[in-house]
Amino acid sequence: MSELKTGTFSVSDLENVQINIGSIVGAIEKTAAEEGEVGPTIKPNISGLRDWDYKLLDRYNAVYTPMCDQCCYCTFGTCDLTGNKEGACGINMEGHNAREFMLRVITGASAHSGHGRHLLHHLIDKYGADYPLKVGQTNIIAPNVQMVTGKKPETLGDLEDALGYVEEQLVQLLACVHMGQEGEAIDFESKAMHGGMLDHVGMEVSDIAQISCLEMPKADEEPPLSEIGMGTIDSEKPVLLVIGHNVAGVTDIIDYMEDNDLTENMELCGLCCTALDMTRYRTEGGDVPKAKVVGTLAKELKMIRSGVPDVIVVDEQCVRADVLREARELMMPVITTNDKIMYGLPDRSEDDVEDIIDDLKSGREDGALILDFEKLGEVAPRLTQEMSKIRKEKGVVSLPTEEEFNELTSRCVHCLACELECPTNLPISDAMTAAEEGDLRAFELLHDKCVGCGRCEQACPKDIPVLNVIEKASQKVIRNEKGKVRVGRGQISDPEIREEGVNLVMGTTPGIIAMVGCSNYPDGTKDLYRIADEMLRRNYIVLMSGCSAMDLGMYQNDDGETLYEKYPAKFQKGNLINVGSCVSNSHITAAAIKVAAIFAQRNITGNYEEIADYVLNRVGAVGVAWGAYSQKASSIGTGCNRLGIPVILGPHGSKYRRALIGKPYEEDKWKVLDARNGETMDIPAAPEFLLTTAETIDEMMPMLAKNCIRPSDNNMGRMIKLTHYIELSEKYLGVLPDDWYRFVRSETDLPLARREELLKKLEQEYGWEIDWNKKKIVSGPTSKLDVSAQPTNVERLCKEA
Amino acid sequence: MSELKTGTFSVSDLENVQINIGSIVGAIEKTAAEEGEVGPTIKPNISGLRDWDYKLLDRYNAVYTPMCDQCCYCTFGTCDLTGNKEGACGINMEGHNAREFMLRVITGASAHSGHGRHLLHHLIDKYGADYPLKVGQTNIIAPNVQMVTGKKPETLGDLEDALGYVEEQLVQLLACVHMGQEGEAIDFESKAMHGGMLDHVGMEVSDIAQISCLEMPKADEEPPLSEIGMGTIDSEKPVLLVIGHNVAGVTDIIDYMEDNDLTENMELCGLCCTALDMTRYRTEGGDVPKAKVVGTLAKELKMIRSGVPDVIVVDEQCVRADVLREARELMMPVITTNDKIMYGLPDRSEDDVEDIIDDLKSGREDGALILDFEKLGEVAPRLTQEMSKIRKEKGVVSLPTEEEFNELTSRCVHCLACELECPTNLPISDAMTAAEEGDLRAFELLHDKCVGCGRCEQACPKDIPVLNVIEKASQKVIRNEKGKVRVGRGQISDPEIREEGVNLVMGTTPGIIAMVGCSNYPDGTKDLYRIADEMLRRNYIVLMSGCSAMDLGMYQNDDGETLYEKYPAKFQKGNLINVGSCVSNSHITAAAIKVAAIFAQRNITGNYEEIADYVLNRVGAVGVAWGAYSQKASSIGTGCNRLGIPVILGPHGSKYRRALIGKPYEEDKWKVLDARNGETMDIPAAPEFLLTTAETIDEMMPMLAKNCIRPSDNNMGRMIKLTHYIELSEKYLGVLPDDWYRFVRSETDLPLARREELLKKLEQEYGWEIDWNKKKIVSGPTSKLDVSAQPTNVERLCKEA
Amino acid sequence: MADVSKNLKVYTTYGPKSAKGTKPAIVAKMIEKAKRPLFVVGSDVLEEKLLARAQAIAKKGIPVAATGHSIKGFIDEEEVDAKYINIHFLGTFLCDPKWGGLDDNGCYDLIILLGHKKYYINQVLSGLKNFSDLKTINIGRHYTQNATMSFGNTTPEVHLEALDELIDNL
Amino acid sequence: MADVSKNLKVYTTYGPKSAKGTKPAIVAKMIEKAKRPLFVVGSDVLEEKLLARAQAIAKKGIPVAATGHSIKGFIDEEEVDAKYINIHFLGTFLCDPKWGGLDDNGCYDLIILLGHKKYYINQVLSGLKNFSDLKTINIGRHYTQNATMSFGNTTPEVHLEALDELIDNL
Repeated sequence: MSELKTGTFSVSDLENVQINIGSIVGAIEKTAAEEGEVGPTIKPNISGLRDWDYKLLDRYNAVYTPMCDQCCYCTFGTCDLTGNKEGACGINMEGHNAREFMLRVITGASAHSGHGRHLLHHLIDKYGADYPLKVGQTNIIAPNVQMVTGKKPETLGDLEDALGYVEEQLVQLLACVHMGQEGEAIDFESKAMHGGMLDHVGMEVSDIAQISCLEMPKADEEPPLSEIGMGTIDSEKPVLLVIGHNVAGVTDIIDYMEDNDLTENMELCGLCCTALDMTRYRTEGGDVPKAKVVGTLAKELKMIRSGVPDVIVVDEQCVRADVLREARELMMPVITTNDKIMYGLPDRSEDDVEDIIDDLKSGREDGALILDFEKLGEVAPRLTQEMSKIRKEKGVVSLPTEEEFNELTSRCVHCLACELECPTNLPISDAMTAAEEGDLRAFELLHDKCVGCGRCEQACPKDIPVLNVIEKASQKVIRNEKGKVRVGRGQISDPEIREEGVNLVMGTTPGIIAMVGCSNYPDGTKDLYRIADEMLRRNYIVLMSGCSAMDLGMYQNDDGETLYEKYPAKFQKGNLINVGSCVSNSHITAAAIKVAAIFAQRNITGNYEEIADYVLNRVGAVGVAWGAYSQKASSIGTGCNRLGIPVILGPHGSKYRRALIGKPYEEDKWKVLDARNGETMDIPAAPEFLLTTAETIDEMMPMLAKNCIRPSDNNMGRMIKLTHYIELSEKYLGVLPDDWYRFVRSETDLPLARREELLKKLEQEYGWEIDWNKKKIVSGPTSKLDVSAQPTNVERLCKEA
Repeated sequence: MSELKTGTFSVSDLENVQINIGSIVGAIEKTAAEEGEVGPTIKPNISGLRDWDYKLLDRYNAVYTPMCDQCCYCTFGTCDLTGNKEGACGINMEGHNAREFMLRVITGASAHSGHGRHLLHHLIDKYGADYPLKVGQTNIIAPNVQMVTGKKPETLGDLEDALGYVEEQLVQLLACVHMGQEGEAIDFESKAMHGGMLDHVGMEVSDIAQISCLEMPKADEEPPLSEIGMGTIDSEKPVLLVIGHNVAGVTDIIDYMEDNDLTENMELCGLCCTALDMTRYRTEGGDVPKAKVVGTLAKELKMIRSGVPDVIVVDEQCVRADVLREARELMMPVITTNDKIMYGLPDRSEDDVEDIIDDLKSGREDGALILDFEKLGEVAPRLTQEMSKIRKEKGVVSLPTEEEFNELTSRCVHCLACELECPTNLPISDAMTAAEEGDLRAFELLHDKCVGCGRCEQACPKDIPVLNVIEKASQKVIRNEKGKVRVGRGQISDPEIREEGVNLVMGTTPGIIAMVGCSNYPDGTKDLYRIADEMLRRNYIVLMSGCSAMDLGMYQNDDGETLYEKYPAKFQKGNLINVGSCVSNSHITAAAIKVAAIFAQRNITGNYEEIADYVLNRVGAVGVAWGAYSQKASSIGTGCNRLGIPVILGPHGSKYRRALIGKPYEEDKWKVLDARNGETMDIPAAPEFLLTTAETIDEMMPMLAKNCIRPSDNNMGRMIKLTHYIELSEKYLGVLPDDWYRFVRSETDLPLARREELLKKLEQEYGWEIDWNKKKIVSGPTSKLDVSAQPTNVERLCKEA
Repeated sequence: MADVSKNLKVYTTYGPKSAKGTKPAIVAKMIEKAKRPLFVVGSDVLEEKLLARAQAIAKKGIPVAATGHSIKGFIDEEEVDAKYINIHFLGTFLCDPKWGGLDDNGCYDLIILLGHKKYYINQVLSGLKNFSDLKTINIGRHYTQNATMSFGNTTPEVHLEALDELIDNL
Repeated sequence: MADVSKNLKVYTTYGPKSAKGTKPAIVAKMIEKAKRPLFVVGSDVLEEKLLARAQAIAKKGIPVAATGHSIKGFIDEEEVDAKYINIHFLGTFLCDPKWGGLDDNGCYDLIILLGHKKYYINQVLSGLKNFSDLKTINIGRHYTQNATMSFGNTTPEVHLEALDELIDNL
């Protein structure tokens, strides 16, 4: 085959030439021109959206809380940077922490887009590059991809272009982590924002690829429910446990089980997002999920230690590094299926199925690496059947007996080492004391609060397997861990956006609360339930994803109902949506982008800045990563931030090292332009941060309501939002908030039922002038009510700037 | 324009269709099939070369020396891993350190390939994608690219395919850094190897792109010499200083200066690899370099503090983070030119040249970001002219006066804080004492040993600007810092390989010593001179690159000659070569690959394992990164390691956290197969490590000779190598090495001059049986001499395995 | 006398700089000497016995920044000047010399902390340690490396005793 | 008496575990008690005054691992059992229970270190601390966190005095 070189060819010259079209498709420039209007930033490079970032960072300052005072990147070091000192390369504490934060963001983004690349290779192999993307009722198949890369993907193959861009940019950013690159914190911040944006493109690619190929629900308004919880697993049956985030290989297991009538004879259950995605597999149209969800990362060690699984299959991300070591103790073979996690196991991908099964069931090998999914599909379920028999025969036990339990609790010397080592400083010592006295309630409480990390055991000078003690004590609770989680639905459809968009933008739907992130909650999983229930009752739209979506399904109200059963699942006020797994988080930003596209008719193609500006000023959405934990959570959050969506983290989130916090007392920072004429408008400080932490759910409740306020609210919307802010503050903090009056532009913004009382306060406490006859505010507010104003932070978008 | 989708098209159907050929070229699969033989690993993914890595790691064990006992990646942490404890995610100290090492490797690889991507975009923009690659007399334009990706690039555009692969893989590796990915250290090690291999592809792309377009020397056997040293800069003229690694923008400055007859009126000088590459620009064919080299990173702060530069232009990599802060103090405007380093400066790329110059010379702005190189080309030299006048008028002074100097040295309270903070623990306090007494020699000595990091100043409780004191005291020495460095020549040509390959493989040229890496020497720069001179006199080929290449040129012998002047520059025994800048390191691995390709006629295309196996067993090369420092050095070294080239680091290199060290006492590890028949052969422990450190040059000398020994040496080669090993050990350690006898297979392996003496030792000390009549060894040796044996570690390469 | 100045063991470290161990009497003296002290309480202060002590300290005339939802414990208290603020915001503002304080009367010069999650307050203090010159004293139950001074790790009983001693000395 | 057990200040830290400060007399006792001590010297030991002490210690019958090029200082000494080895190799082998020692007589149980670059030996010790149970004592002039025990940071004079005291006690 000869090669085409650059040049001008007439097609007739190309007789008898075979062009390998398959590999060309991705390379043909689908110039955005075809798509109509085009924005100025197609595939922006690192500096492409720096102006926008600087606007955000000018108002929302980077606040650093280092996790370590030293830098150990290069061999000039370690350098002590305490007190913002400079290290050997001249970097100071601010710069280094900004860099560290960026590194964590791009690590998260790489996890998602690396996952996407793996999945895409696999799906293109299986379905072909021209397999059409199908994500439900929408004209905007991939809002993030289109906004960032300027291209509309239509086939699997089209997604390669977007991933190629993401990969190129991520490498540019990783290059910046090198010694002697960026010197100023603010430019590391802009780079972190860039990484966050890329993350949403990578996530979107991953999720729409699998939605399209794997018959997952497609913008389904009522996807089925799936069982969740350790209590739902029938341990009498052979149990196959899968752990991770990449469902590619698991689909082969499901198919094999169905083809061989194994579905009823064994349990297939999963931890983390692979579990969520398993339940999405072939449930398009409402089919029953093919597997059960055990729970989140926090259940990994607990589930293994329970001794219930007979075989473990892992893929990638959020898989404990000690799975093999732990499973070995309990005779559970481990199969690794992805080159990101290989555990040093022998590669059996090319070997005979019988040989593999034989080596594993005989115990000659602890586990195997199988990169061939068809082989995996057969080996895993068959091995599970075999191991179940063997393990039952051998009487493999895991948790301590009653007797051992008593010995263990009395062995505790109450040195508190476990508590000080525990990420959450849980009162283990007191629970030991109580248990010794026969009271297991303290341990049952710990079971929920415990993130299952096992550091307590590493710290214990008496070698007490603390986690086993907790789990043993909580057997009753665990047996009742039976909940429901709604299967992930993917995107929000165009009709839904069309209907609900106006309410969101005008503020009559008070806001969107998106609960994402990991299960590293400061005070147990029930808090999620409290947040969601409170906000749903107040008609907020609540979006869930990933670990949060799972944990929310673990709690039942007094009627035995989970919130998924209690609330409907449309994109509509008072509805509760599970978008899906970790990579489905892209649909949350996508929803905001689609509001701009569909409701406001903004061009999104290559038009990041305008859309982010729109979202920041008009879409009342707040992200919550209450159990913030992994690097992915930092990249998801940062991607939201660049798009103008504020995010609240739980207290552990302070360990991301940096927040983005505004200063309401800096008056000059709270201004926007009116796009109609370029005039400056005062706005209240909302959102008052892009990334911050809260200590408790009670503290966060009013923060949620307050930070759904946007400059563009009409008076009905502002009134509703302010009402919730005031009510939540009074309910959870017991006080009227200090700054409630700052959100009042006119008397119509005031909560209807309390208008008179609040007008009085405005007069007496804040010196505003009130016309009591008309019950109107005469003077006082700093921001004006002008429903037709078009708030923007971007000068070029103003008509007469 | 309509889109071509996947499918089969007959060309005649495509009437009236315009195909955008330009963007297709890169995508057309140049299947390696066309290139003749193809190896099994075209574009290997993470697990693609795992078997090979495991072979290496089985013999060369990963040895961890953590820089920190904690992990602070995620918000479950910080976790204390001391004593190989497990953290919250289950990772232990080994796993975490392997991960940390891998992260540093891919950071280095990203710096190089990110640099390559930037450069390639720029050069394609300027020269077109079909611009032919020209690297000198060779049929293998890009050995690393061809070996790894299975493709032979011929044009600039072809390089994009290789970079795309590198970027995809680097993102896969960064994904593995995420919490909950790889759990076992050994697989992180294999991933690190992968990153190192990718690095050499990325470097090669970068360097051959610039060699081709920028008229750099092309495998030149005698490139010109360039001036080097702070003493060569005429500070009376306006001085423009460039810092970094990416010469793209600087070429525009050079062109502008020439076009406007500024060359004689001002000094253009550079620090780090940008400086080296400046001297390569348009010196193809022997032209005089267009600029001077100041020196390495270690000179950055010193050069700025000297007050000599009038304007500073920075690009990327190894640029101190405090350049802007330091330059501000001395009224030197700073221009950033690359989005990897922007220092928070306003983007003036779109602004008028006059406005930019005006804002900078008036001091209204400290600096500017200019991403438009044409504009940069004009602004930088013009501004330099202006600033020179202004700064002279204002009498900007930098270093302390005599009086201030005396005050400063007497202010010292000798608390030793500076010494303990100094990366090298230099005796600053004693030098202060001596200086107080009028003796500056101690400071002059420090000036060479000091890496110019400035940590001493951060530590000083008395706020003494220690570095200024050192520099002031060393003015006499600095004025004499005038050396020569040979301009980087790029690749080794095919004819050179053809001629010298046989000597190298048979061992009659005792070995290649490749001195790479940064200027973080444990005992000053002169050590480099000592190594090179010693090995050159012994007929080793010495290859230099990057910072080492520069520092070597700073030393003159008693005749006032640098080694570059003393030794010729062919690829031939006893020759001294500078391949070029940091990215030119790829030519060192390329030389080894080419020996396999040209001398041994091995197919290299997609054939990594076989080539690495060849190099490990037959090519006696040792890398030295004596000043190991940046993350790039770790990736360069690791890329060498995977290819079977051992690397020795200076003591600071221990802070890379891990070494790869063999255990000579584990006898079963020192065996290879004979490819002729698959039989096992005993080999001596050489190379006995892939990565280790040495404390001093004296210690390293015999290590160099010993680790050039290869199983394939014929008896002449072995004799020569052993002679050097023994001589160097006796010369530098004073002893006959303990293990010299292990390298003896027959009496012909013994150094000729000492055969009898050594035979006696073999008999008396080691119990070997000697036939004294024939002066032959009868029994004793563990490895056999068989010159036609074909040592290999790869079973499949054996004829009858 | 409750000796809370011992057991400064850290389970992980931020770097070489660590809070000094301190005693109730010393803390009392420092508060006396401070011009603008601020008592920053977290939600864990709502535990009954701790709350009583916190209220008592507040009643000595030290303004209270009630973080988390701790303000609930101070609403109906006479003589207590307490305001809600998010601790991460507070940490940010405290590094800003332009901040007017909770009452617009200017910056604080001494921060006393009680009732916070250890890992959380240690992070907030990491910011203050690195980016301000503010003196911070944690009188909570766990040693926090990033404060200027801190009580050591203690049992709840010893801790309450120490707080009582502090109150007596104010 | 030279008090080298003070000034354990670290300028950067590896983590919460740190070498105990120690005194010459204690070191002497530990060497006495050890079954297989090994005296590991680095190239800085070649400085004249230090070398004299190192030789004196070696002559007390402790086998010497001479790292760097320090072997030069022990070649012609009687009663000294010194062998060259690279310190990074030595650190590796010491973590391997299968290693036979420099003389094939088995593993060591106590490592005494002198004359190394601080940053380098601290790294090697980091490996031993994390991956072996070996006791290590640095009697060099700088406090090294990663040893089991270490002299503190001292002046050269005090350091020599301490070494003399150690020799006297052996």
